[in-house]
Amino acid sequence: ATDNTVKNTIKVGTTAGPHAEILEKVKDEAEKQGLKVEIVEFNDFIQPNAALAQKDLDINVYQHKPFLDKTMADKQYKFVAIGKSIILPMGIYSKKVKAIADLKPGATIAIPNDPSNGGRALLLLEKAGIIKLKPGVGVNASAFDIIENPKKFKILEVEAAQTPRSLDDTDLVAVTTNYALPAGLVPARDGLAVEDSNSPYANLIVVREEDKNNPTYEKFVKIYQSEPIKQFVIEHFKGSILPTW
Amino acid sequence: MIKLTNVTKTYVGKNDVHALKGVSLTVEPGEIYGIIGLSGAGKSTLIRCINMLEKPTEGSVIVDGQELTSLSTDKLREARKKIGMIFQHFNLLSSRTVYDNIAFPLELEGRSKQEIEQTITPLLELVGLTDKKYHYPSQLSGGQKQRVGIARALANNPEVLLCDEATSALDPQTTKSILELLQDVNRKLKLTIVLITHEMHVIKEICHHVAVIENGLIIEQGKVIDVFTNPQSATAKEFVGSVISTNLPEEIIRSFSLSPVPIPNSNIIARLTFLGESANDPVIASLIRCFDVDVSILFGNIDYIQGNPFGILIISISGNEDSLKNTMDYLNNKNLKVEVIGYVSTND
Amino acid sequence: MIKLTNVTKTYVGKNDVHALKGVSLTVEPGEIYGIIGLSGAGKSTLIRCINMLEKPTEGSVIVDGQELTSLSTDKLREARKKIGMIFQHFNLLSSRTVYDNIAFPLELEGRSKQEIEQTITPLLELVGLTDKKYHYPSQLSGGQKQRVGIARALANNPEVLLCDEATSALDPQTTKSILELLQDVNRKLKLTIVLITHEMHVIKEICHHVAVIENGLIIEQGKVIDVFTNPQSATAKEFVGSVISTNLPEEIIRSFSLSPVPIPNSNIIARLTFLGESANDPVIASLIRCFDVDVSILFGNIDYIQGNPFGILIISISGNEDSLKNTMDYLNNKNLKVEVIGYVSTND
Amino acid sequence: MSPQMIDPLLLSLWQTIHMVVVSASIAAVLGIPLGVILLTTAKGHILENVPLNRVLGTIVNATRSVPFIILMVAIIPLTRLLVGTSIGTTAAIVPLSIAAIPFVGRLVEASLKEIDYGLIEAALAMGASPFQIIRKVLLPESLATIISGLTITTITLIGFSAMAGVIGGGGLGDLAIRYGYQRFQADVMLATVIVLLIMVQLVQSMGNYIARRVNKK
Amino acid sequence: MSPQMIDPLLLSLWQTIHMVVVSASIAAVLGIPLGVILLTTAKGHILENVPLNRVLGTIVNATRSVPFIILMVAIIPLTRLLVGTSIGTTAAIVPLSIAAIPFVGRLVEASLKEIDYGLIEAALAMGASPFQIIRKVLLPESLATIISGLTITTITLIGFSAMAGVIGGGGLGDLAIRYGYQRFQADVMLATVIVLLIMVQLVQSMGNYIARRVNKK
Ligand SMILES: Nc1ncnc2c1ncn2[C@@H]1O[C@H](COP(=O)(O)OP(=O)(O)OP(=O)(O)O)[C@@H](O)[C@H]1O
Ligand SMILES: Nc1ncnc2c1ncn2[C@@H]1O[C@H](COP(=O)(O)OP(=O)(O)OP(=O)(O)O)[C@@H](O)[C@H]1O
Ligand SMILES: [Mg+2]
Ligand SMILES: [Mg+2]
Repeated sequence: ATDNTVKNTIKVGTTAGPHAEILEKVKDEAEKQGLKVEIVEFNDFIQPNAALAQKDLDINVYQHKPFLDKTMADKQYKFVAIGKSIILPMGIYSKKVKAIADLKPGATIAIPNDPSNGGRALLLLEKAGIIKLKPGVGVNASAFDIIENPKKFKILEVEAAQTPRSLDDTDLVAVTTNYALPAGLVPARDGLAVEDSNSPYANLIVVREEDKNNPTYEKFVKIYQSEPIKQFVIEHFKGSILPTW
Repeated sequence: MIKLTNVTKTYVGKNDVHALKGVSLTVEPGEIYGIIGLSGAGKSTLIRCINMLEKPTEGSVIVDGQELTSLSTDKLREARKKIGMIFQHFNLLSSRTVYDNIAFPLELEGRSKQEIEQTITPLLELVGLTDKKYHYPSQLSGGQKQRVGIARALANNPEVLLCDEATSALDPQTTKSILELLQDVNRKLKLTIVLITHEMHVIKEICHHVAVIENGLIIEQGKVIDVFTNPQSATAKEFVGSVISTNLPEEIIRSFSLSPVPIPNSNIIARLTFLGESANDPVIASLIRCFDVDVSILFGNIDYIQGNPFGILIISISGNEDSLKNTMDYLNNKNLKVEVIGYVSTND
Repeated sequence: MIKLTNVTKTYVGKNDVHALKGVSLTVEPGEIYGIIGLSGAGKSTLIRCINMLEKPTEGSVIVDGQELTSLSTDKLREARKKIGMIFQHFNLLSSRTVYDNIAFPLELEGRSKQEIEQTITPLLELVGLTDKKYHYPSQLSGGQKQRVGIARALANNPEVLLCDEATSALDPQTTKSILELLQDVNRKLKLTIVLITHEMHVIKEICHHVAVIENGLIIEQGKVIDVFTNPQSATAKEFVGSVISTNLPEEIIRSFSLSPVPIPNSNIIARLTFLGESANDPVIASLIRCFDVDVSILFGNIDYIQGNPFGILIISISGNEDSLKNTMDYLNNKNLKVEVIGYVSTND
Repeated sequence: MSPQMIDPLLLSLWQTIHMVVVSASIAAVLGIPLGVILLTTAKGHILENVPLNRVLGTIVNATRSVPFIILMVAIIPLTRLLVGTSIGTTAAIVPLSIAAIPFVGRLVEASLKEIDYGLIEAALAMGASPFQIIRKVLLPESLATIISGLTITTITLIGFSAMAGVIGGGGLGDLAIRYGYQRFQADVMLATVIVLLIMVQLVQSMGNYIARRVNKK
Repeated sequence: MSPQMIDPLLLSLWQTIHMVVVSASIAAVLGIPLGVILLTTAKGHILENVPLNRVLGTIVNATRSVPFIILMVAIIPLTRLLVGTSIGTTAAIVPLSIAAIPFVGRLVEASLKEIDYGLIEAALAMGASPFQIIRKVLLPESLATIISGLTITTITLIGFSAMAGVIGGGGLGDLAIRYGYQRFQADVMLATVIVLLIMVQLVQSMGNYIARRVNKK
């Protein structure tokens, strides 16, 4: 049933990392305005959507549009985005080569093994011109969708947080910014290639479709997209994570 | 009470072991039935067939009118409650104290704490373990463990008691008190007892019937007094000999040069077997008085099998040919068994 | 060979158990030393102190000149290789066949396969387990397990053998052959044996010395023949009595009305104890011939303790007062022990 | 480590204790009977029932063969049914328990197998029912080993509970992963691991102590 | 399931077998001695050495208390040292082995504890050295239980190997997580879970068979 009454506690799901860090700030801010925010931090990115669909959550903030679309198509979830949050551009790094073109044949490339970031990484590699993907797979690409790999690069899928740790053992890695920063990689400085800020990967604030006009949630979005939060993001992440508002 | 018919038991393995090869056996109610046999003869297997711990390969086992081999599990359980067992290897629960081990069969029957205590206290006294009441089996000596096993088997007043070498780890004194206890419950409560032992004196002291098992077959059975006084099989003879010496000790035989036929001027070595009242007759005295012979006792054993005197004397008789002949005639006419073992030259 | 001085052993627990309270004991090389005592007396504890399986709480244990209580682990291990042990509870390795269990001590010494086979084959024969060679302990009867334990203890020719009730699970025949085996190695190889048993006939047959232990203390020790013919403590008397009956069976006593003092027209009931050569004398014959008395043997036991005849006769002597007196005088002057048990009226 | 990490650390500690204690208890309560049934329904045993034994064995194997994350997700409907939600610490208890039950079952089965069959025979000879044998012979006789098994299970659960983060369960392991691993805050990682180690040591010592106390062999 | 998933499935199967077989073997080879040392250095045992026992116990507990993911990351230097890389199937074997060794150690310790001390005494009385006792008494006598323990370990490793995906180890569990779970391809999930189940069943049956064969009790 649609619940348009004004609540004073909401449950927000997110994943570990910058999303959670920002939400903690949002939570403090919301408290000042009389809205209690309970953060549920997942160590996984399937469950926040599943939990939202099952009404264990009210809102989640952790995914970008391509992933949301794919999930809604796969699982018939009825979600809508009621706001944008941040962009976490993905970059390509290496300790072995100065440019992607310098890669030797048979080199090893580590990419994140989750569908959303893995796809992004593969698209970046395709854009760099070293592999070719099956036409039309887009952001859902997986290592099995590579149709051309002339230099026989070995694509190794590892956990997203593992990618920066794999720098020593591979020739090239694709790292999302949330993991690059704490590992001491600065996209602007170290990246051999970085997604641009008008990428489709802006993260979204997502609710169930029936709740799209819920005033409490609108209030939450407003707090999220406030000036103090923006300042926090810019300062805390030194420009590698970009607010979208 | 117990009737085994043609029971066979084969342990299947790389080489099958035929532990029982067709044993039939009847134990009357209130009887103490002894089973003896060499190590590995099949005694434990046999007794374990009586309460179906070992399912016979073939044959029928009837206890208290019930054929056990075909009983349902539930019925078998009920039947077993009336059959106590003392195990060769004790099988005590290591997690229970002496007291609780003995309480075990009573607990199984759901007796109250108080009832249990009332039953066990005198039993502990009987087996001499009152001061070890709260000890665990690992803190007991071998004989103490065996006594716990005995008390446990008696705790719930079974109708049949199976004892697998129940006293073999016990010293003679304790054995004696346990045997008296068994005899007592046998008399008072008409408890039927099947008793495996290799100690013939146990058989001698309390059993009514005895069976000798060899190689999975019963080779001899009968009343204890009959088997003791007149054993048929070689095994039975050896067993009886182990407790009632009927032969001249080898030491003596070696020191003589026995001749199987009479030689001039020789003493007769003879074995006299007395039974019942005749054992109390002054036979030797009469011999010496009536005939002009000297008699010396080389070896003697007068024993009592469940109250019946039973004697063996091996004597050496010396005298002139005539008096010897008269003596032998006299002896042969008396109510006793006379065997001439041999002749020894008096020059010896 | 073995010298225990003031050995005490206390099992610490909620209630401390003082299993040994100061035991001193010397076993000469090549001797067979028997230890008897009631169940729980401390026999197993004592024998386990000899090879340090139980570290004495106090006291010294010297074996073959070495003080074991203070030996380093390595040295103790070497010392133990020369001390074989037969356990009361067998302690066979369940994962090894009969053959491999016996081979175990040889393997420990690093003998070759061939050597092992040569040692074991005759041993298997001796303990009668050749056909069970490849069986596992779980497939053996109790006595068969014990025989494996015996063979294992003998396999590496130890200098000292500790036997904790080594024959208690065996039938008399097997016991006899095992005892002969022990006696044999004792004689041939000068093996020193300490032997716990509660079967007095084992002591009687093969031991040279015997100690009686009661409540953690040695209450009597000496040559077997001395303890048997002249036991001091009540326990020793009972033990001796269990194998050599020196008392009138209760059945008889009950059937008489024994008077402790002479009454007119009564028979004398007397116990004669013969020792050594006197046992072969025709005493009874002489009595009857020389004095006008009738003698009947109520109870007799002439036995041989390691080849020495040792006899007990309980006789009833009847005759007129004079001849009775003469008889008693005669007897008292002979080289034997005479005790008058009592007097029975001839009207009985 | 920044002082503001103390609160999350304490919260996580509490979450871990909550998850582990509850799921270990549930695993014990259900896993011990499972182990008993696995043993006693085997061929030749006191409750011989080969089909049941097979079926149970297969279910146990199935549960043990599914990777924990998949198990956690696969049973979400059950979790919701049981605790009303599929996320959070309480929800994590359900998959943790379900993973631990067959594990305990197998450990208990292995312990019970070690009991001398002579003891079971003695009870059978006294006419004990299978249930009495289980309660009065099997369980008491192997109590010490079962307690060792539960100790192993509890410690395994402490490790497993780190994965509760997948469904937002929190806990020390998850804290270590989220901060130490994903945010590269080595100090937090170290702190949580030390707390975890202390927990494990405590559990192990307690387990050893109890096992030694109940062992009368 | 789309036919193009067959190849990944076979590859993953191979990866799982590779990881599990190698790490289970390593865990057995190192875990059994560990268990033996844990037991025999305890107070009153044949190699009593309480300090060593404490230290080893603590190391074992430490290893077991660290969540597997953290362990995997924490030992990256060691992994690199041993196999030259910290990612991929071969690299996954190192943390899997290191997690399994103390697990096997504890299981073996528990099995050995069950041996009747009388057997050890018998060997001591024959002058056996501690090493001989271990080799000729402890291990043979508890062989059946140790094999049950290794079965449990192997199956636990099959489950754990799903986490090898974190460092790119691949394997069936990871396939199930990434395709079945994360990409919602239920068919892939089902297929991998079935293959996993078959594997577990095979391991369990084989373990049971061997344990029964070597048990002479
Ligand atoms: N581990 C132990 N803890 C406590 N008490 C013990 C322990 N072992 C033995 N005892 C006690 O020490 C005493 C002597 O035991 P021991 O085994 O030496 O007797 P034993 O003479 O060999 O008896 P048996 O003929 O019955 O074997 C007994 O009372 C026994 O209960
Ligand atoms: N489980 C088994 N598998 C194979 N053979 C067995 C098994 N149990 C017993 N046997 C064999 O069966 C025969 C009879 O054994 P049983 O235990 O009945 O002997 P016993 O007469 O009780 O001997 P003891 O006096 O030594 O106890 C023996 O030869 C023994 O080796
Ligand atoms: Mg037997
Ligand atoms: Mg003893």
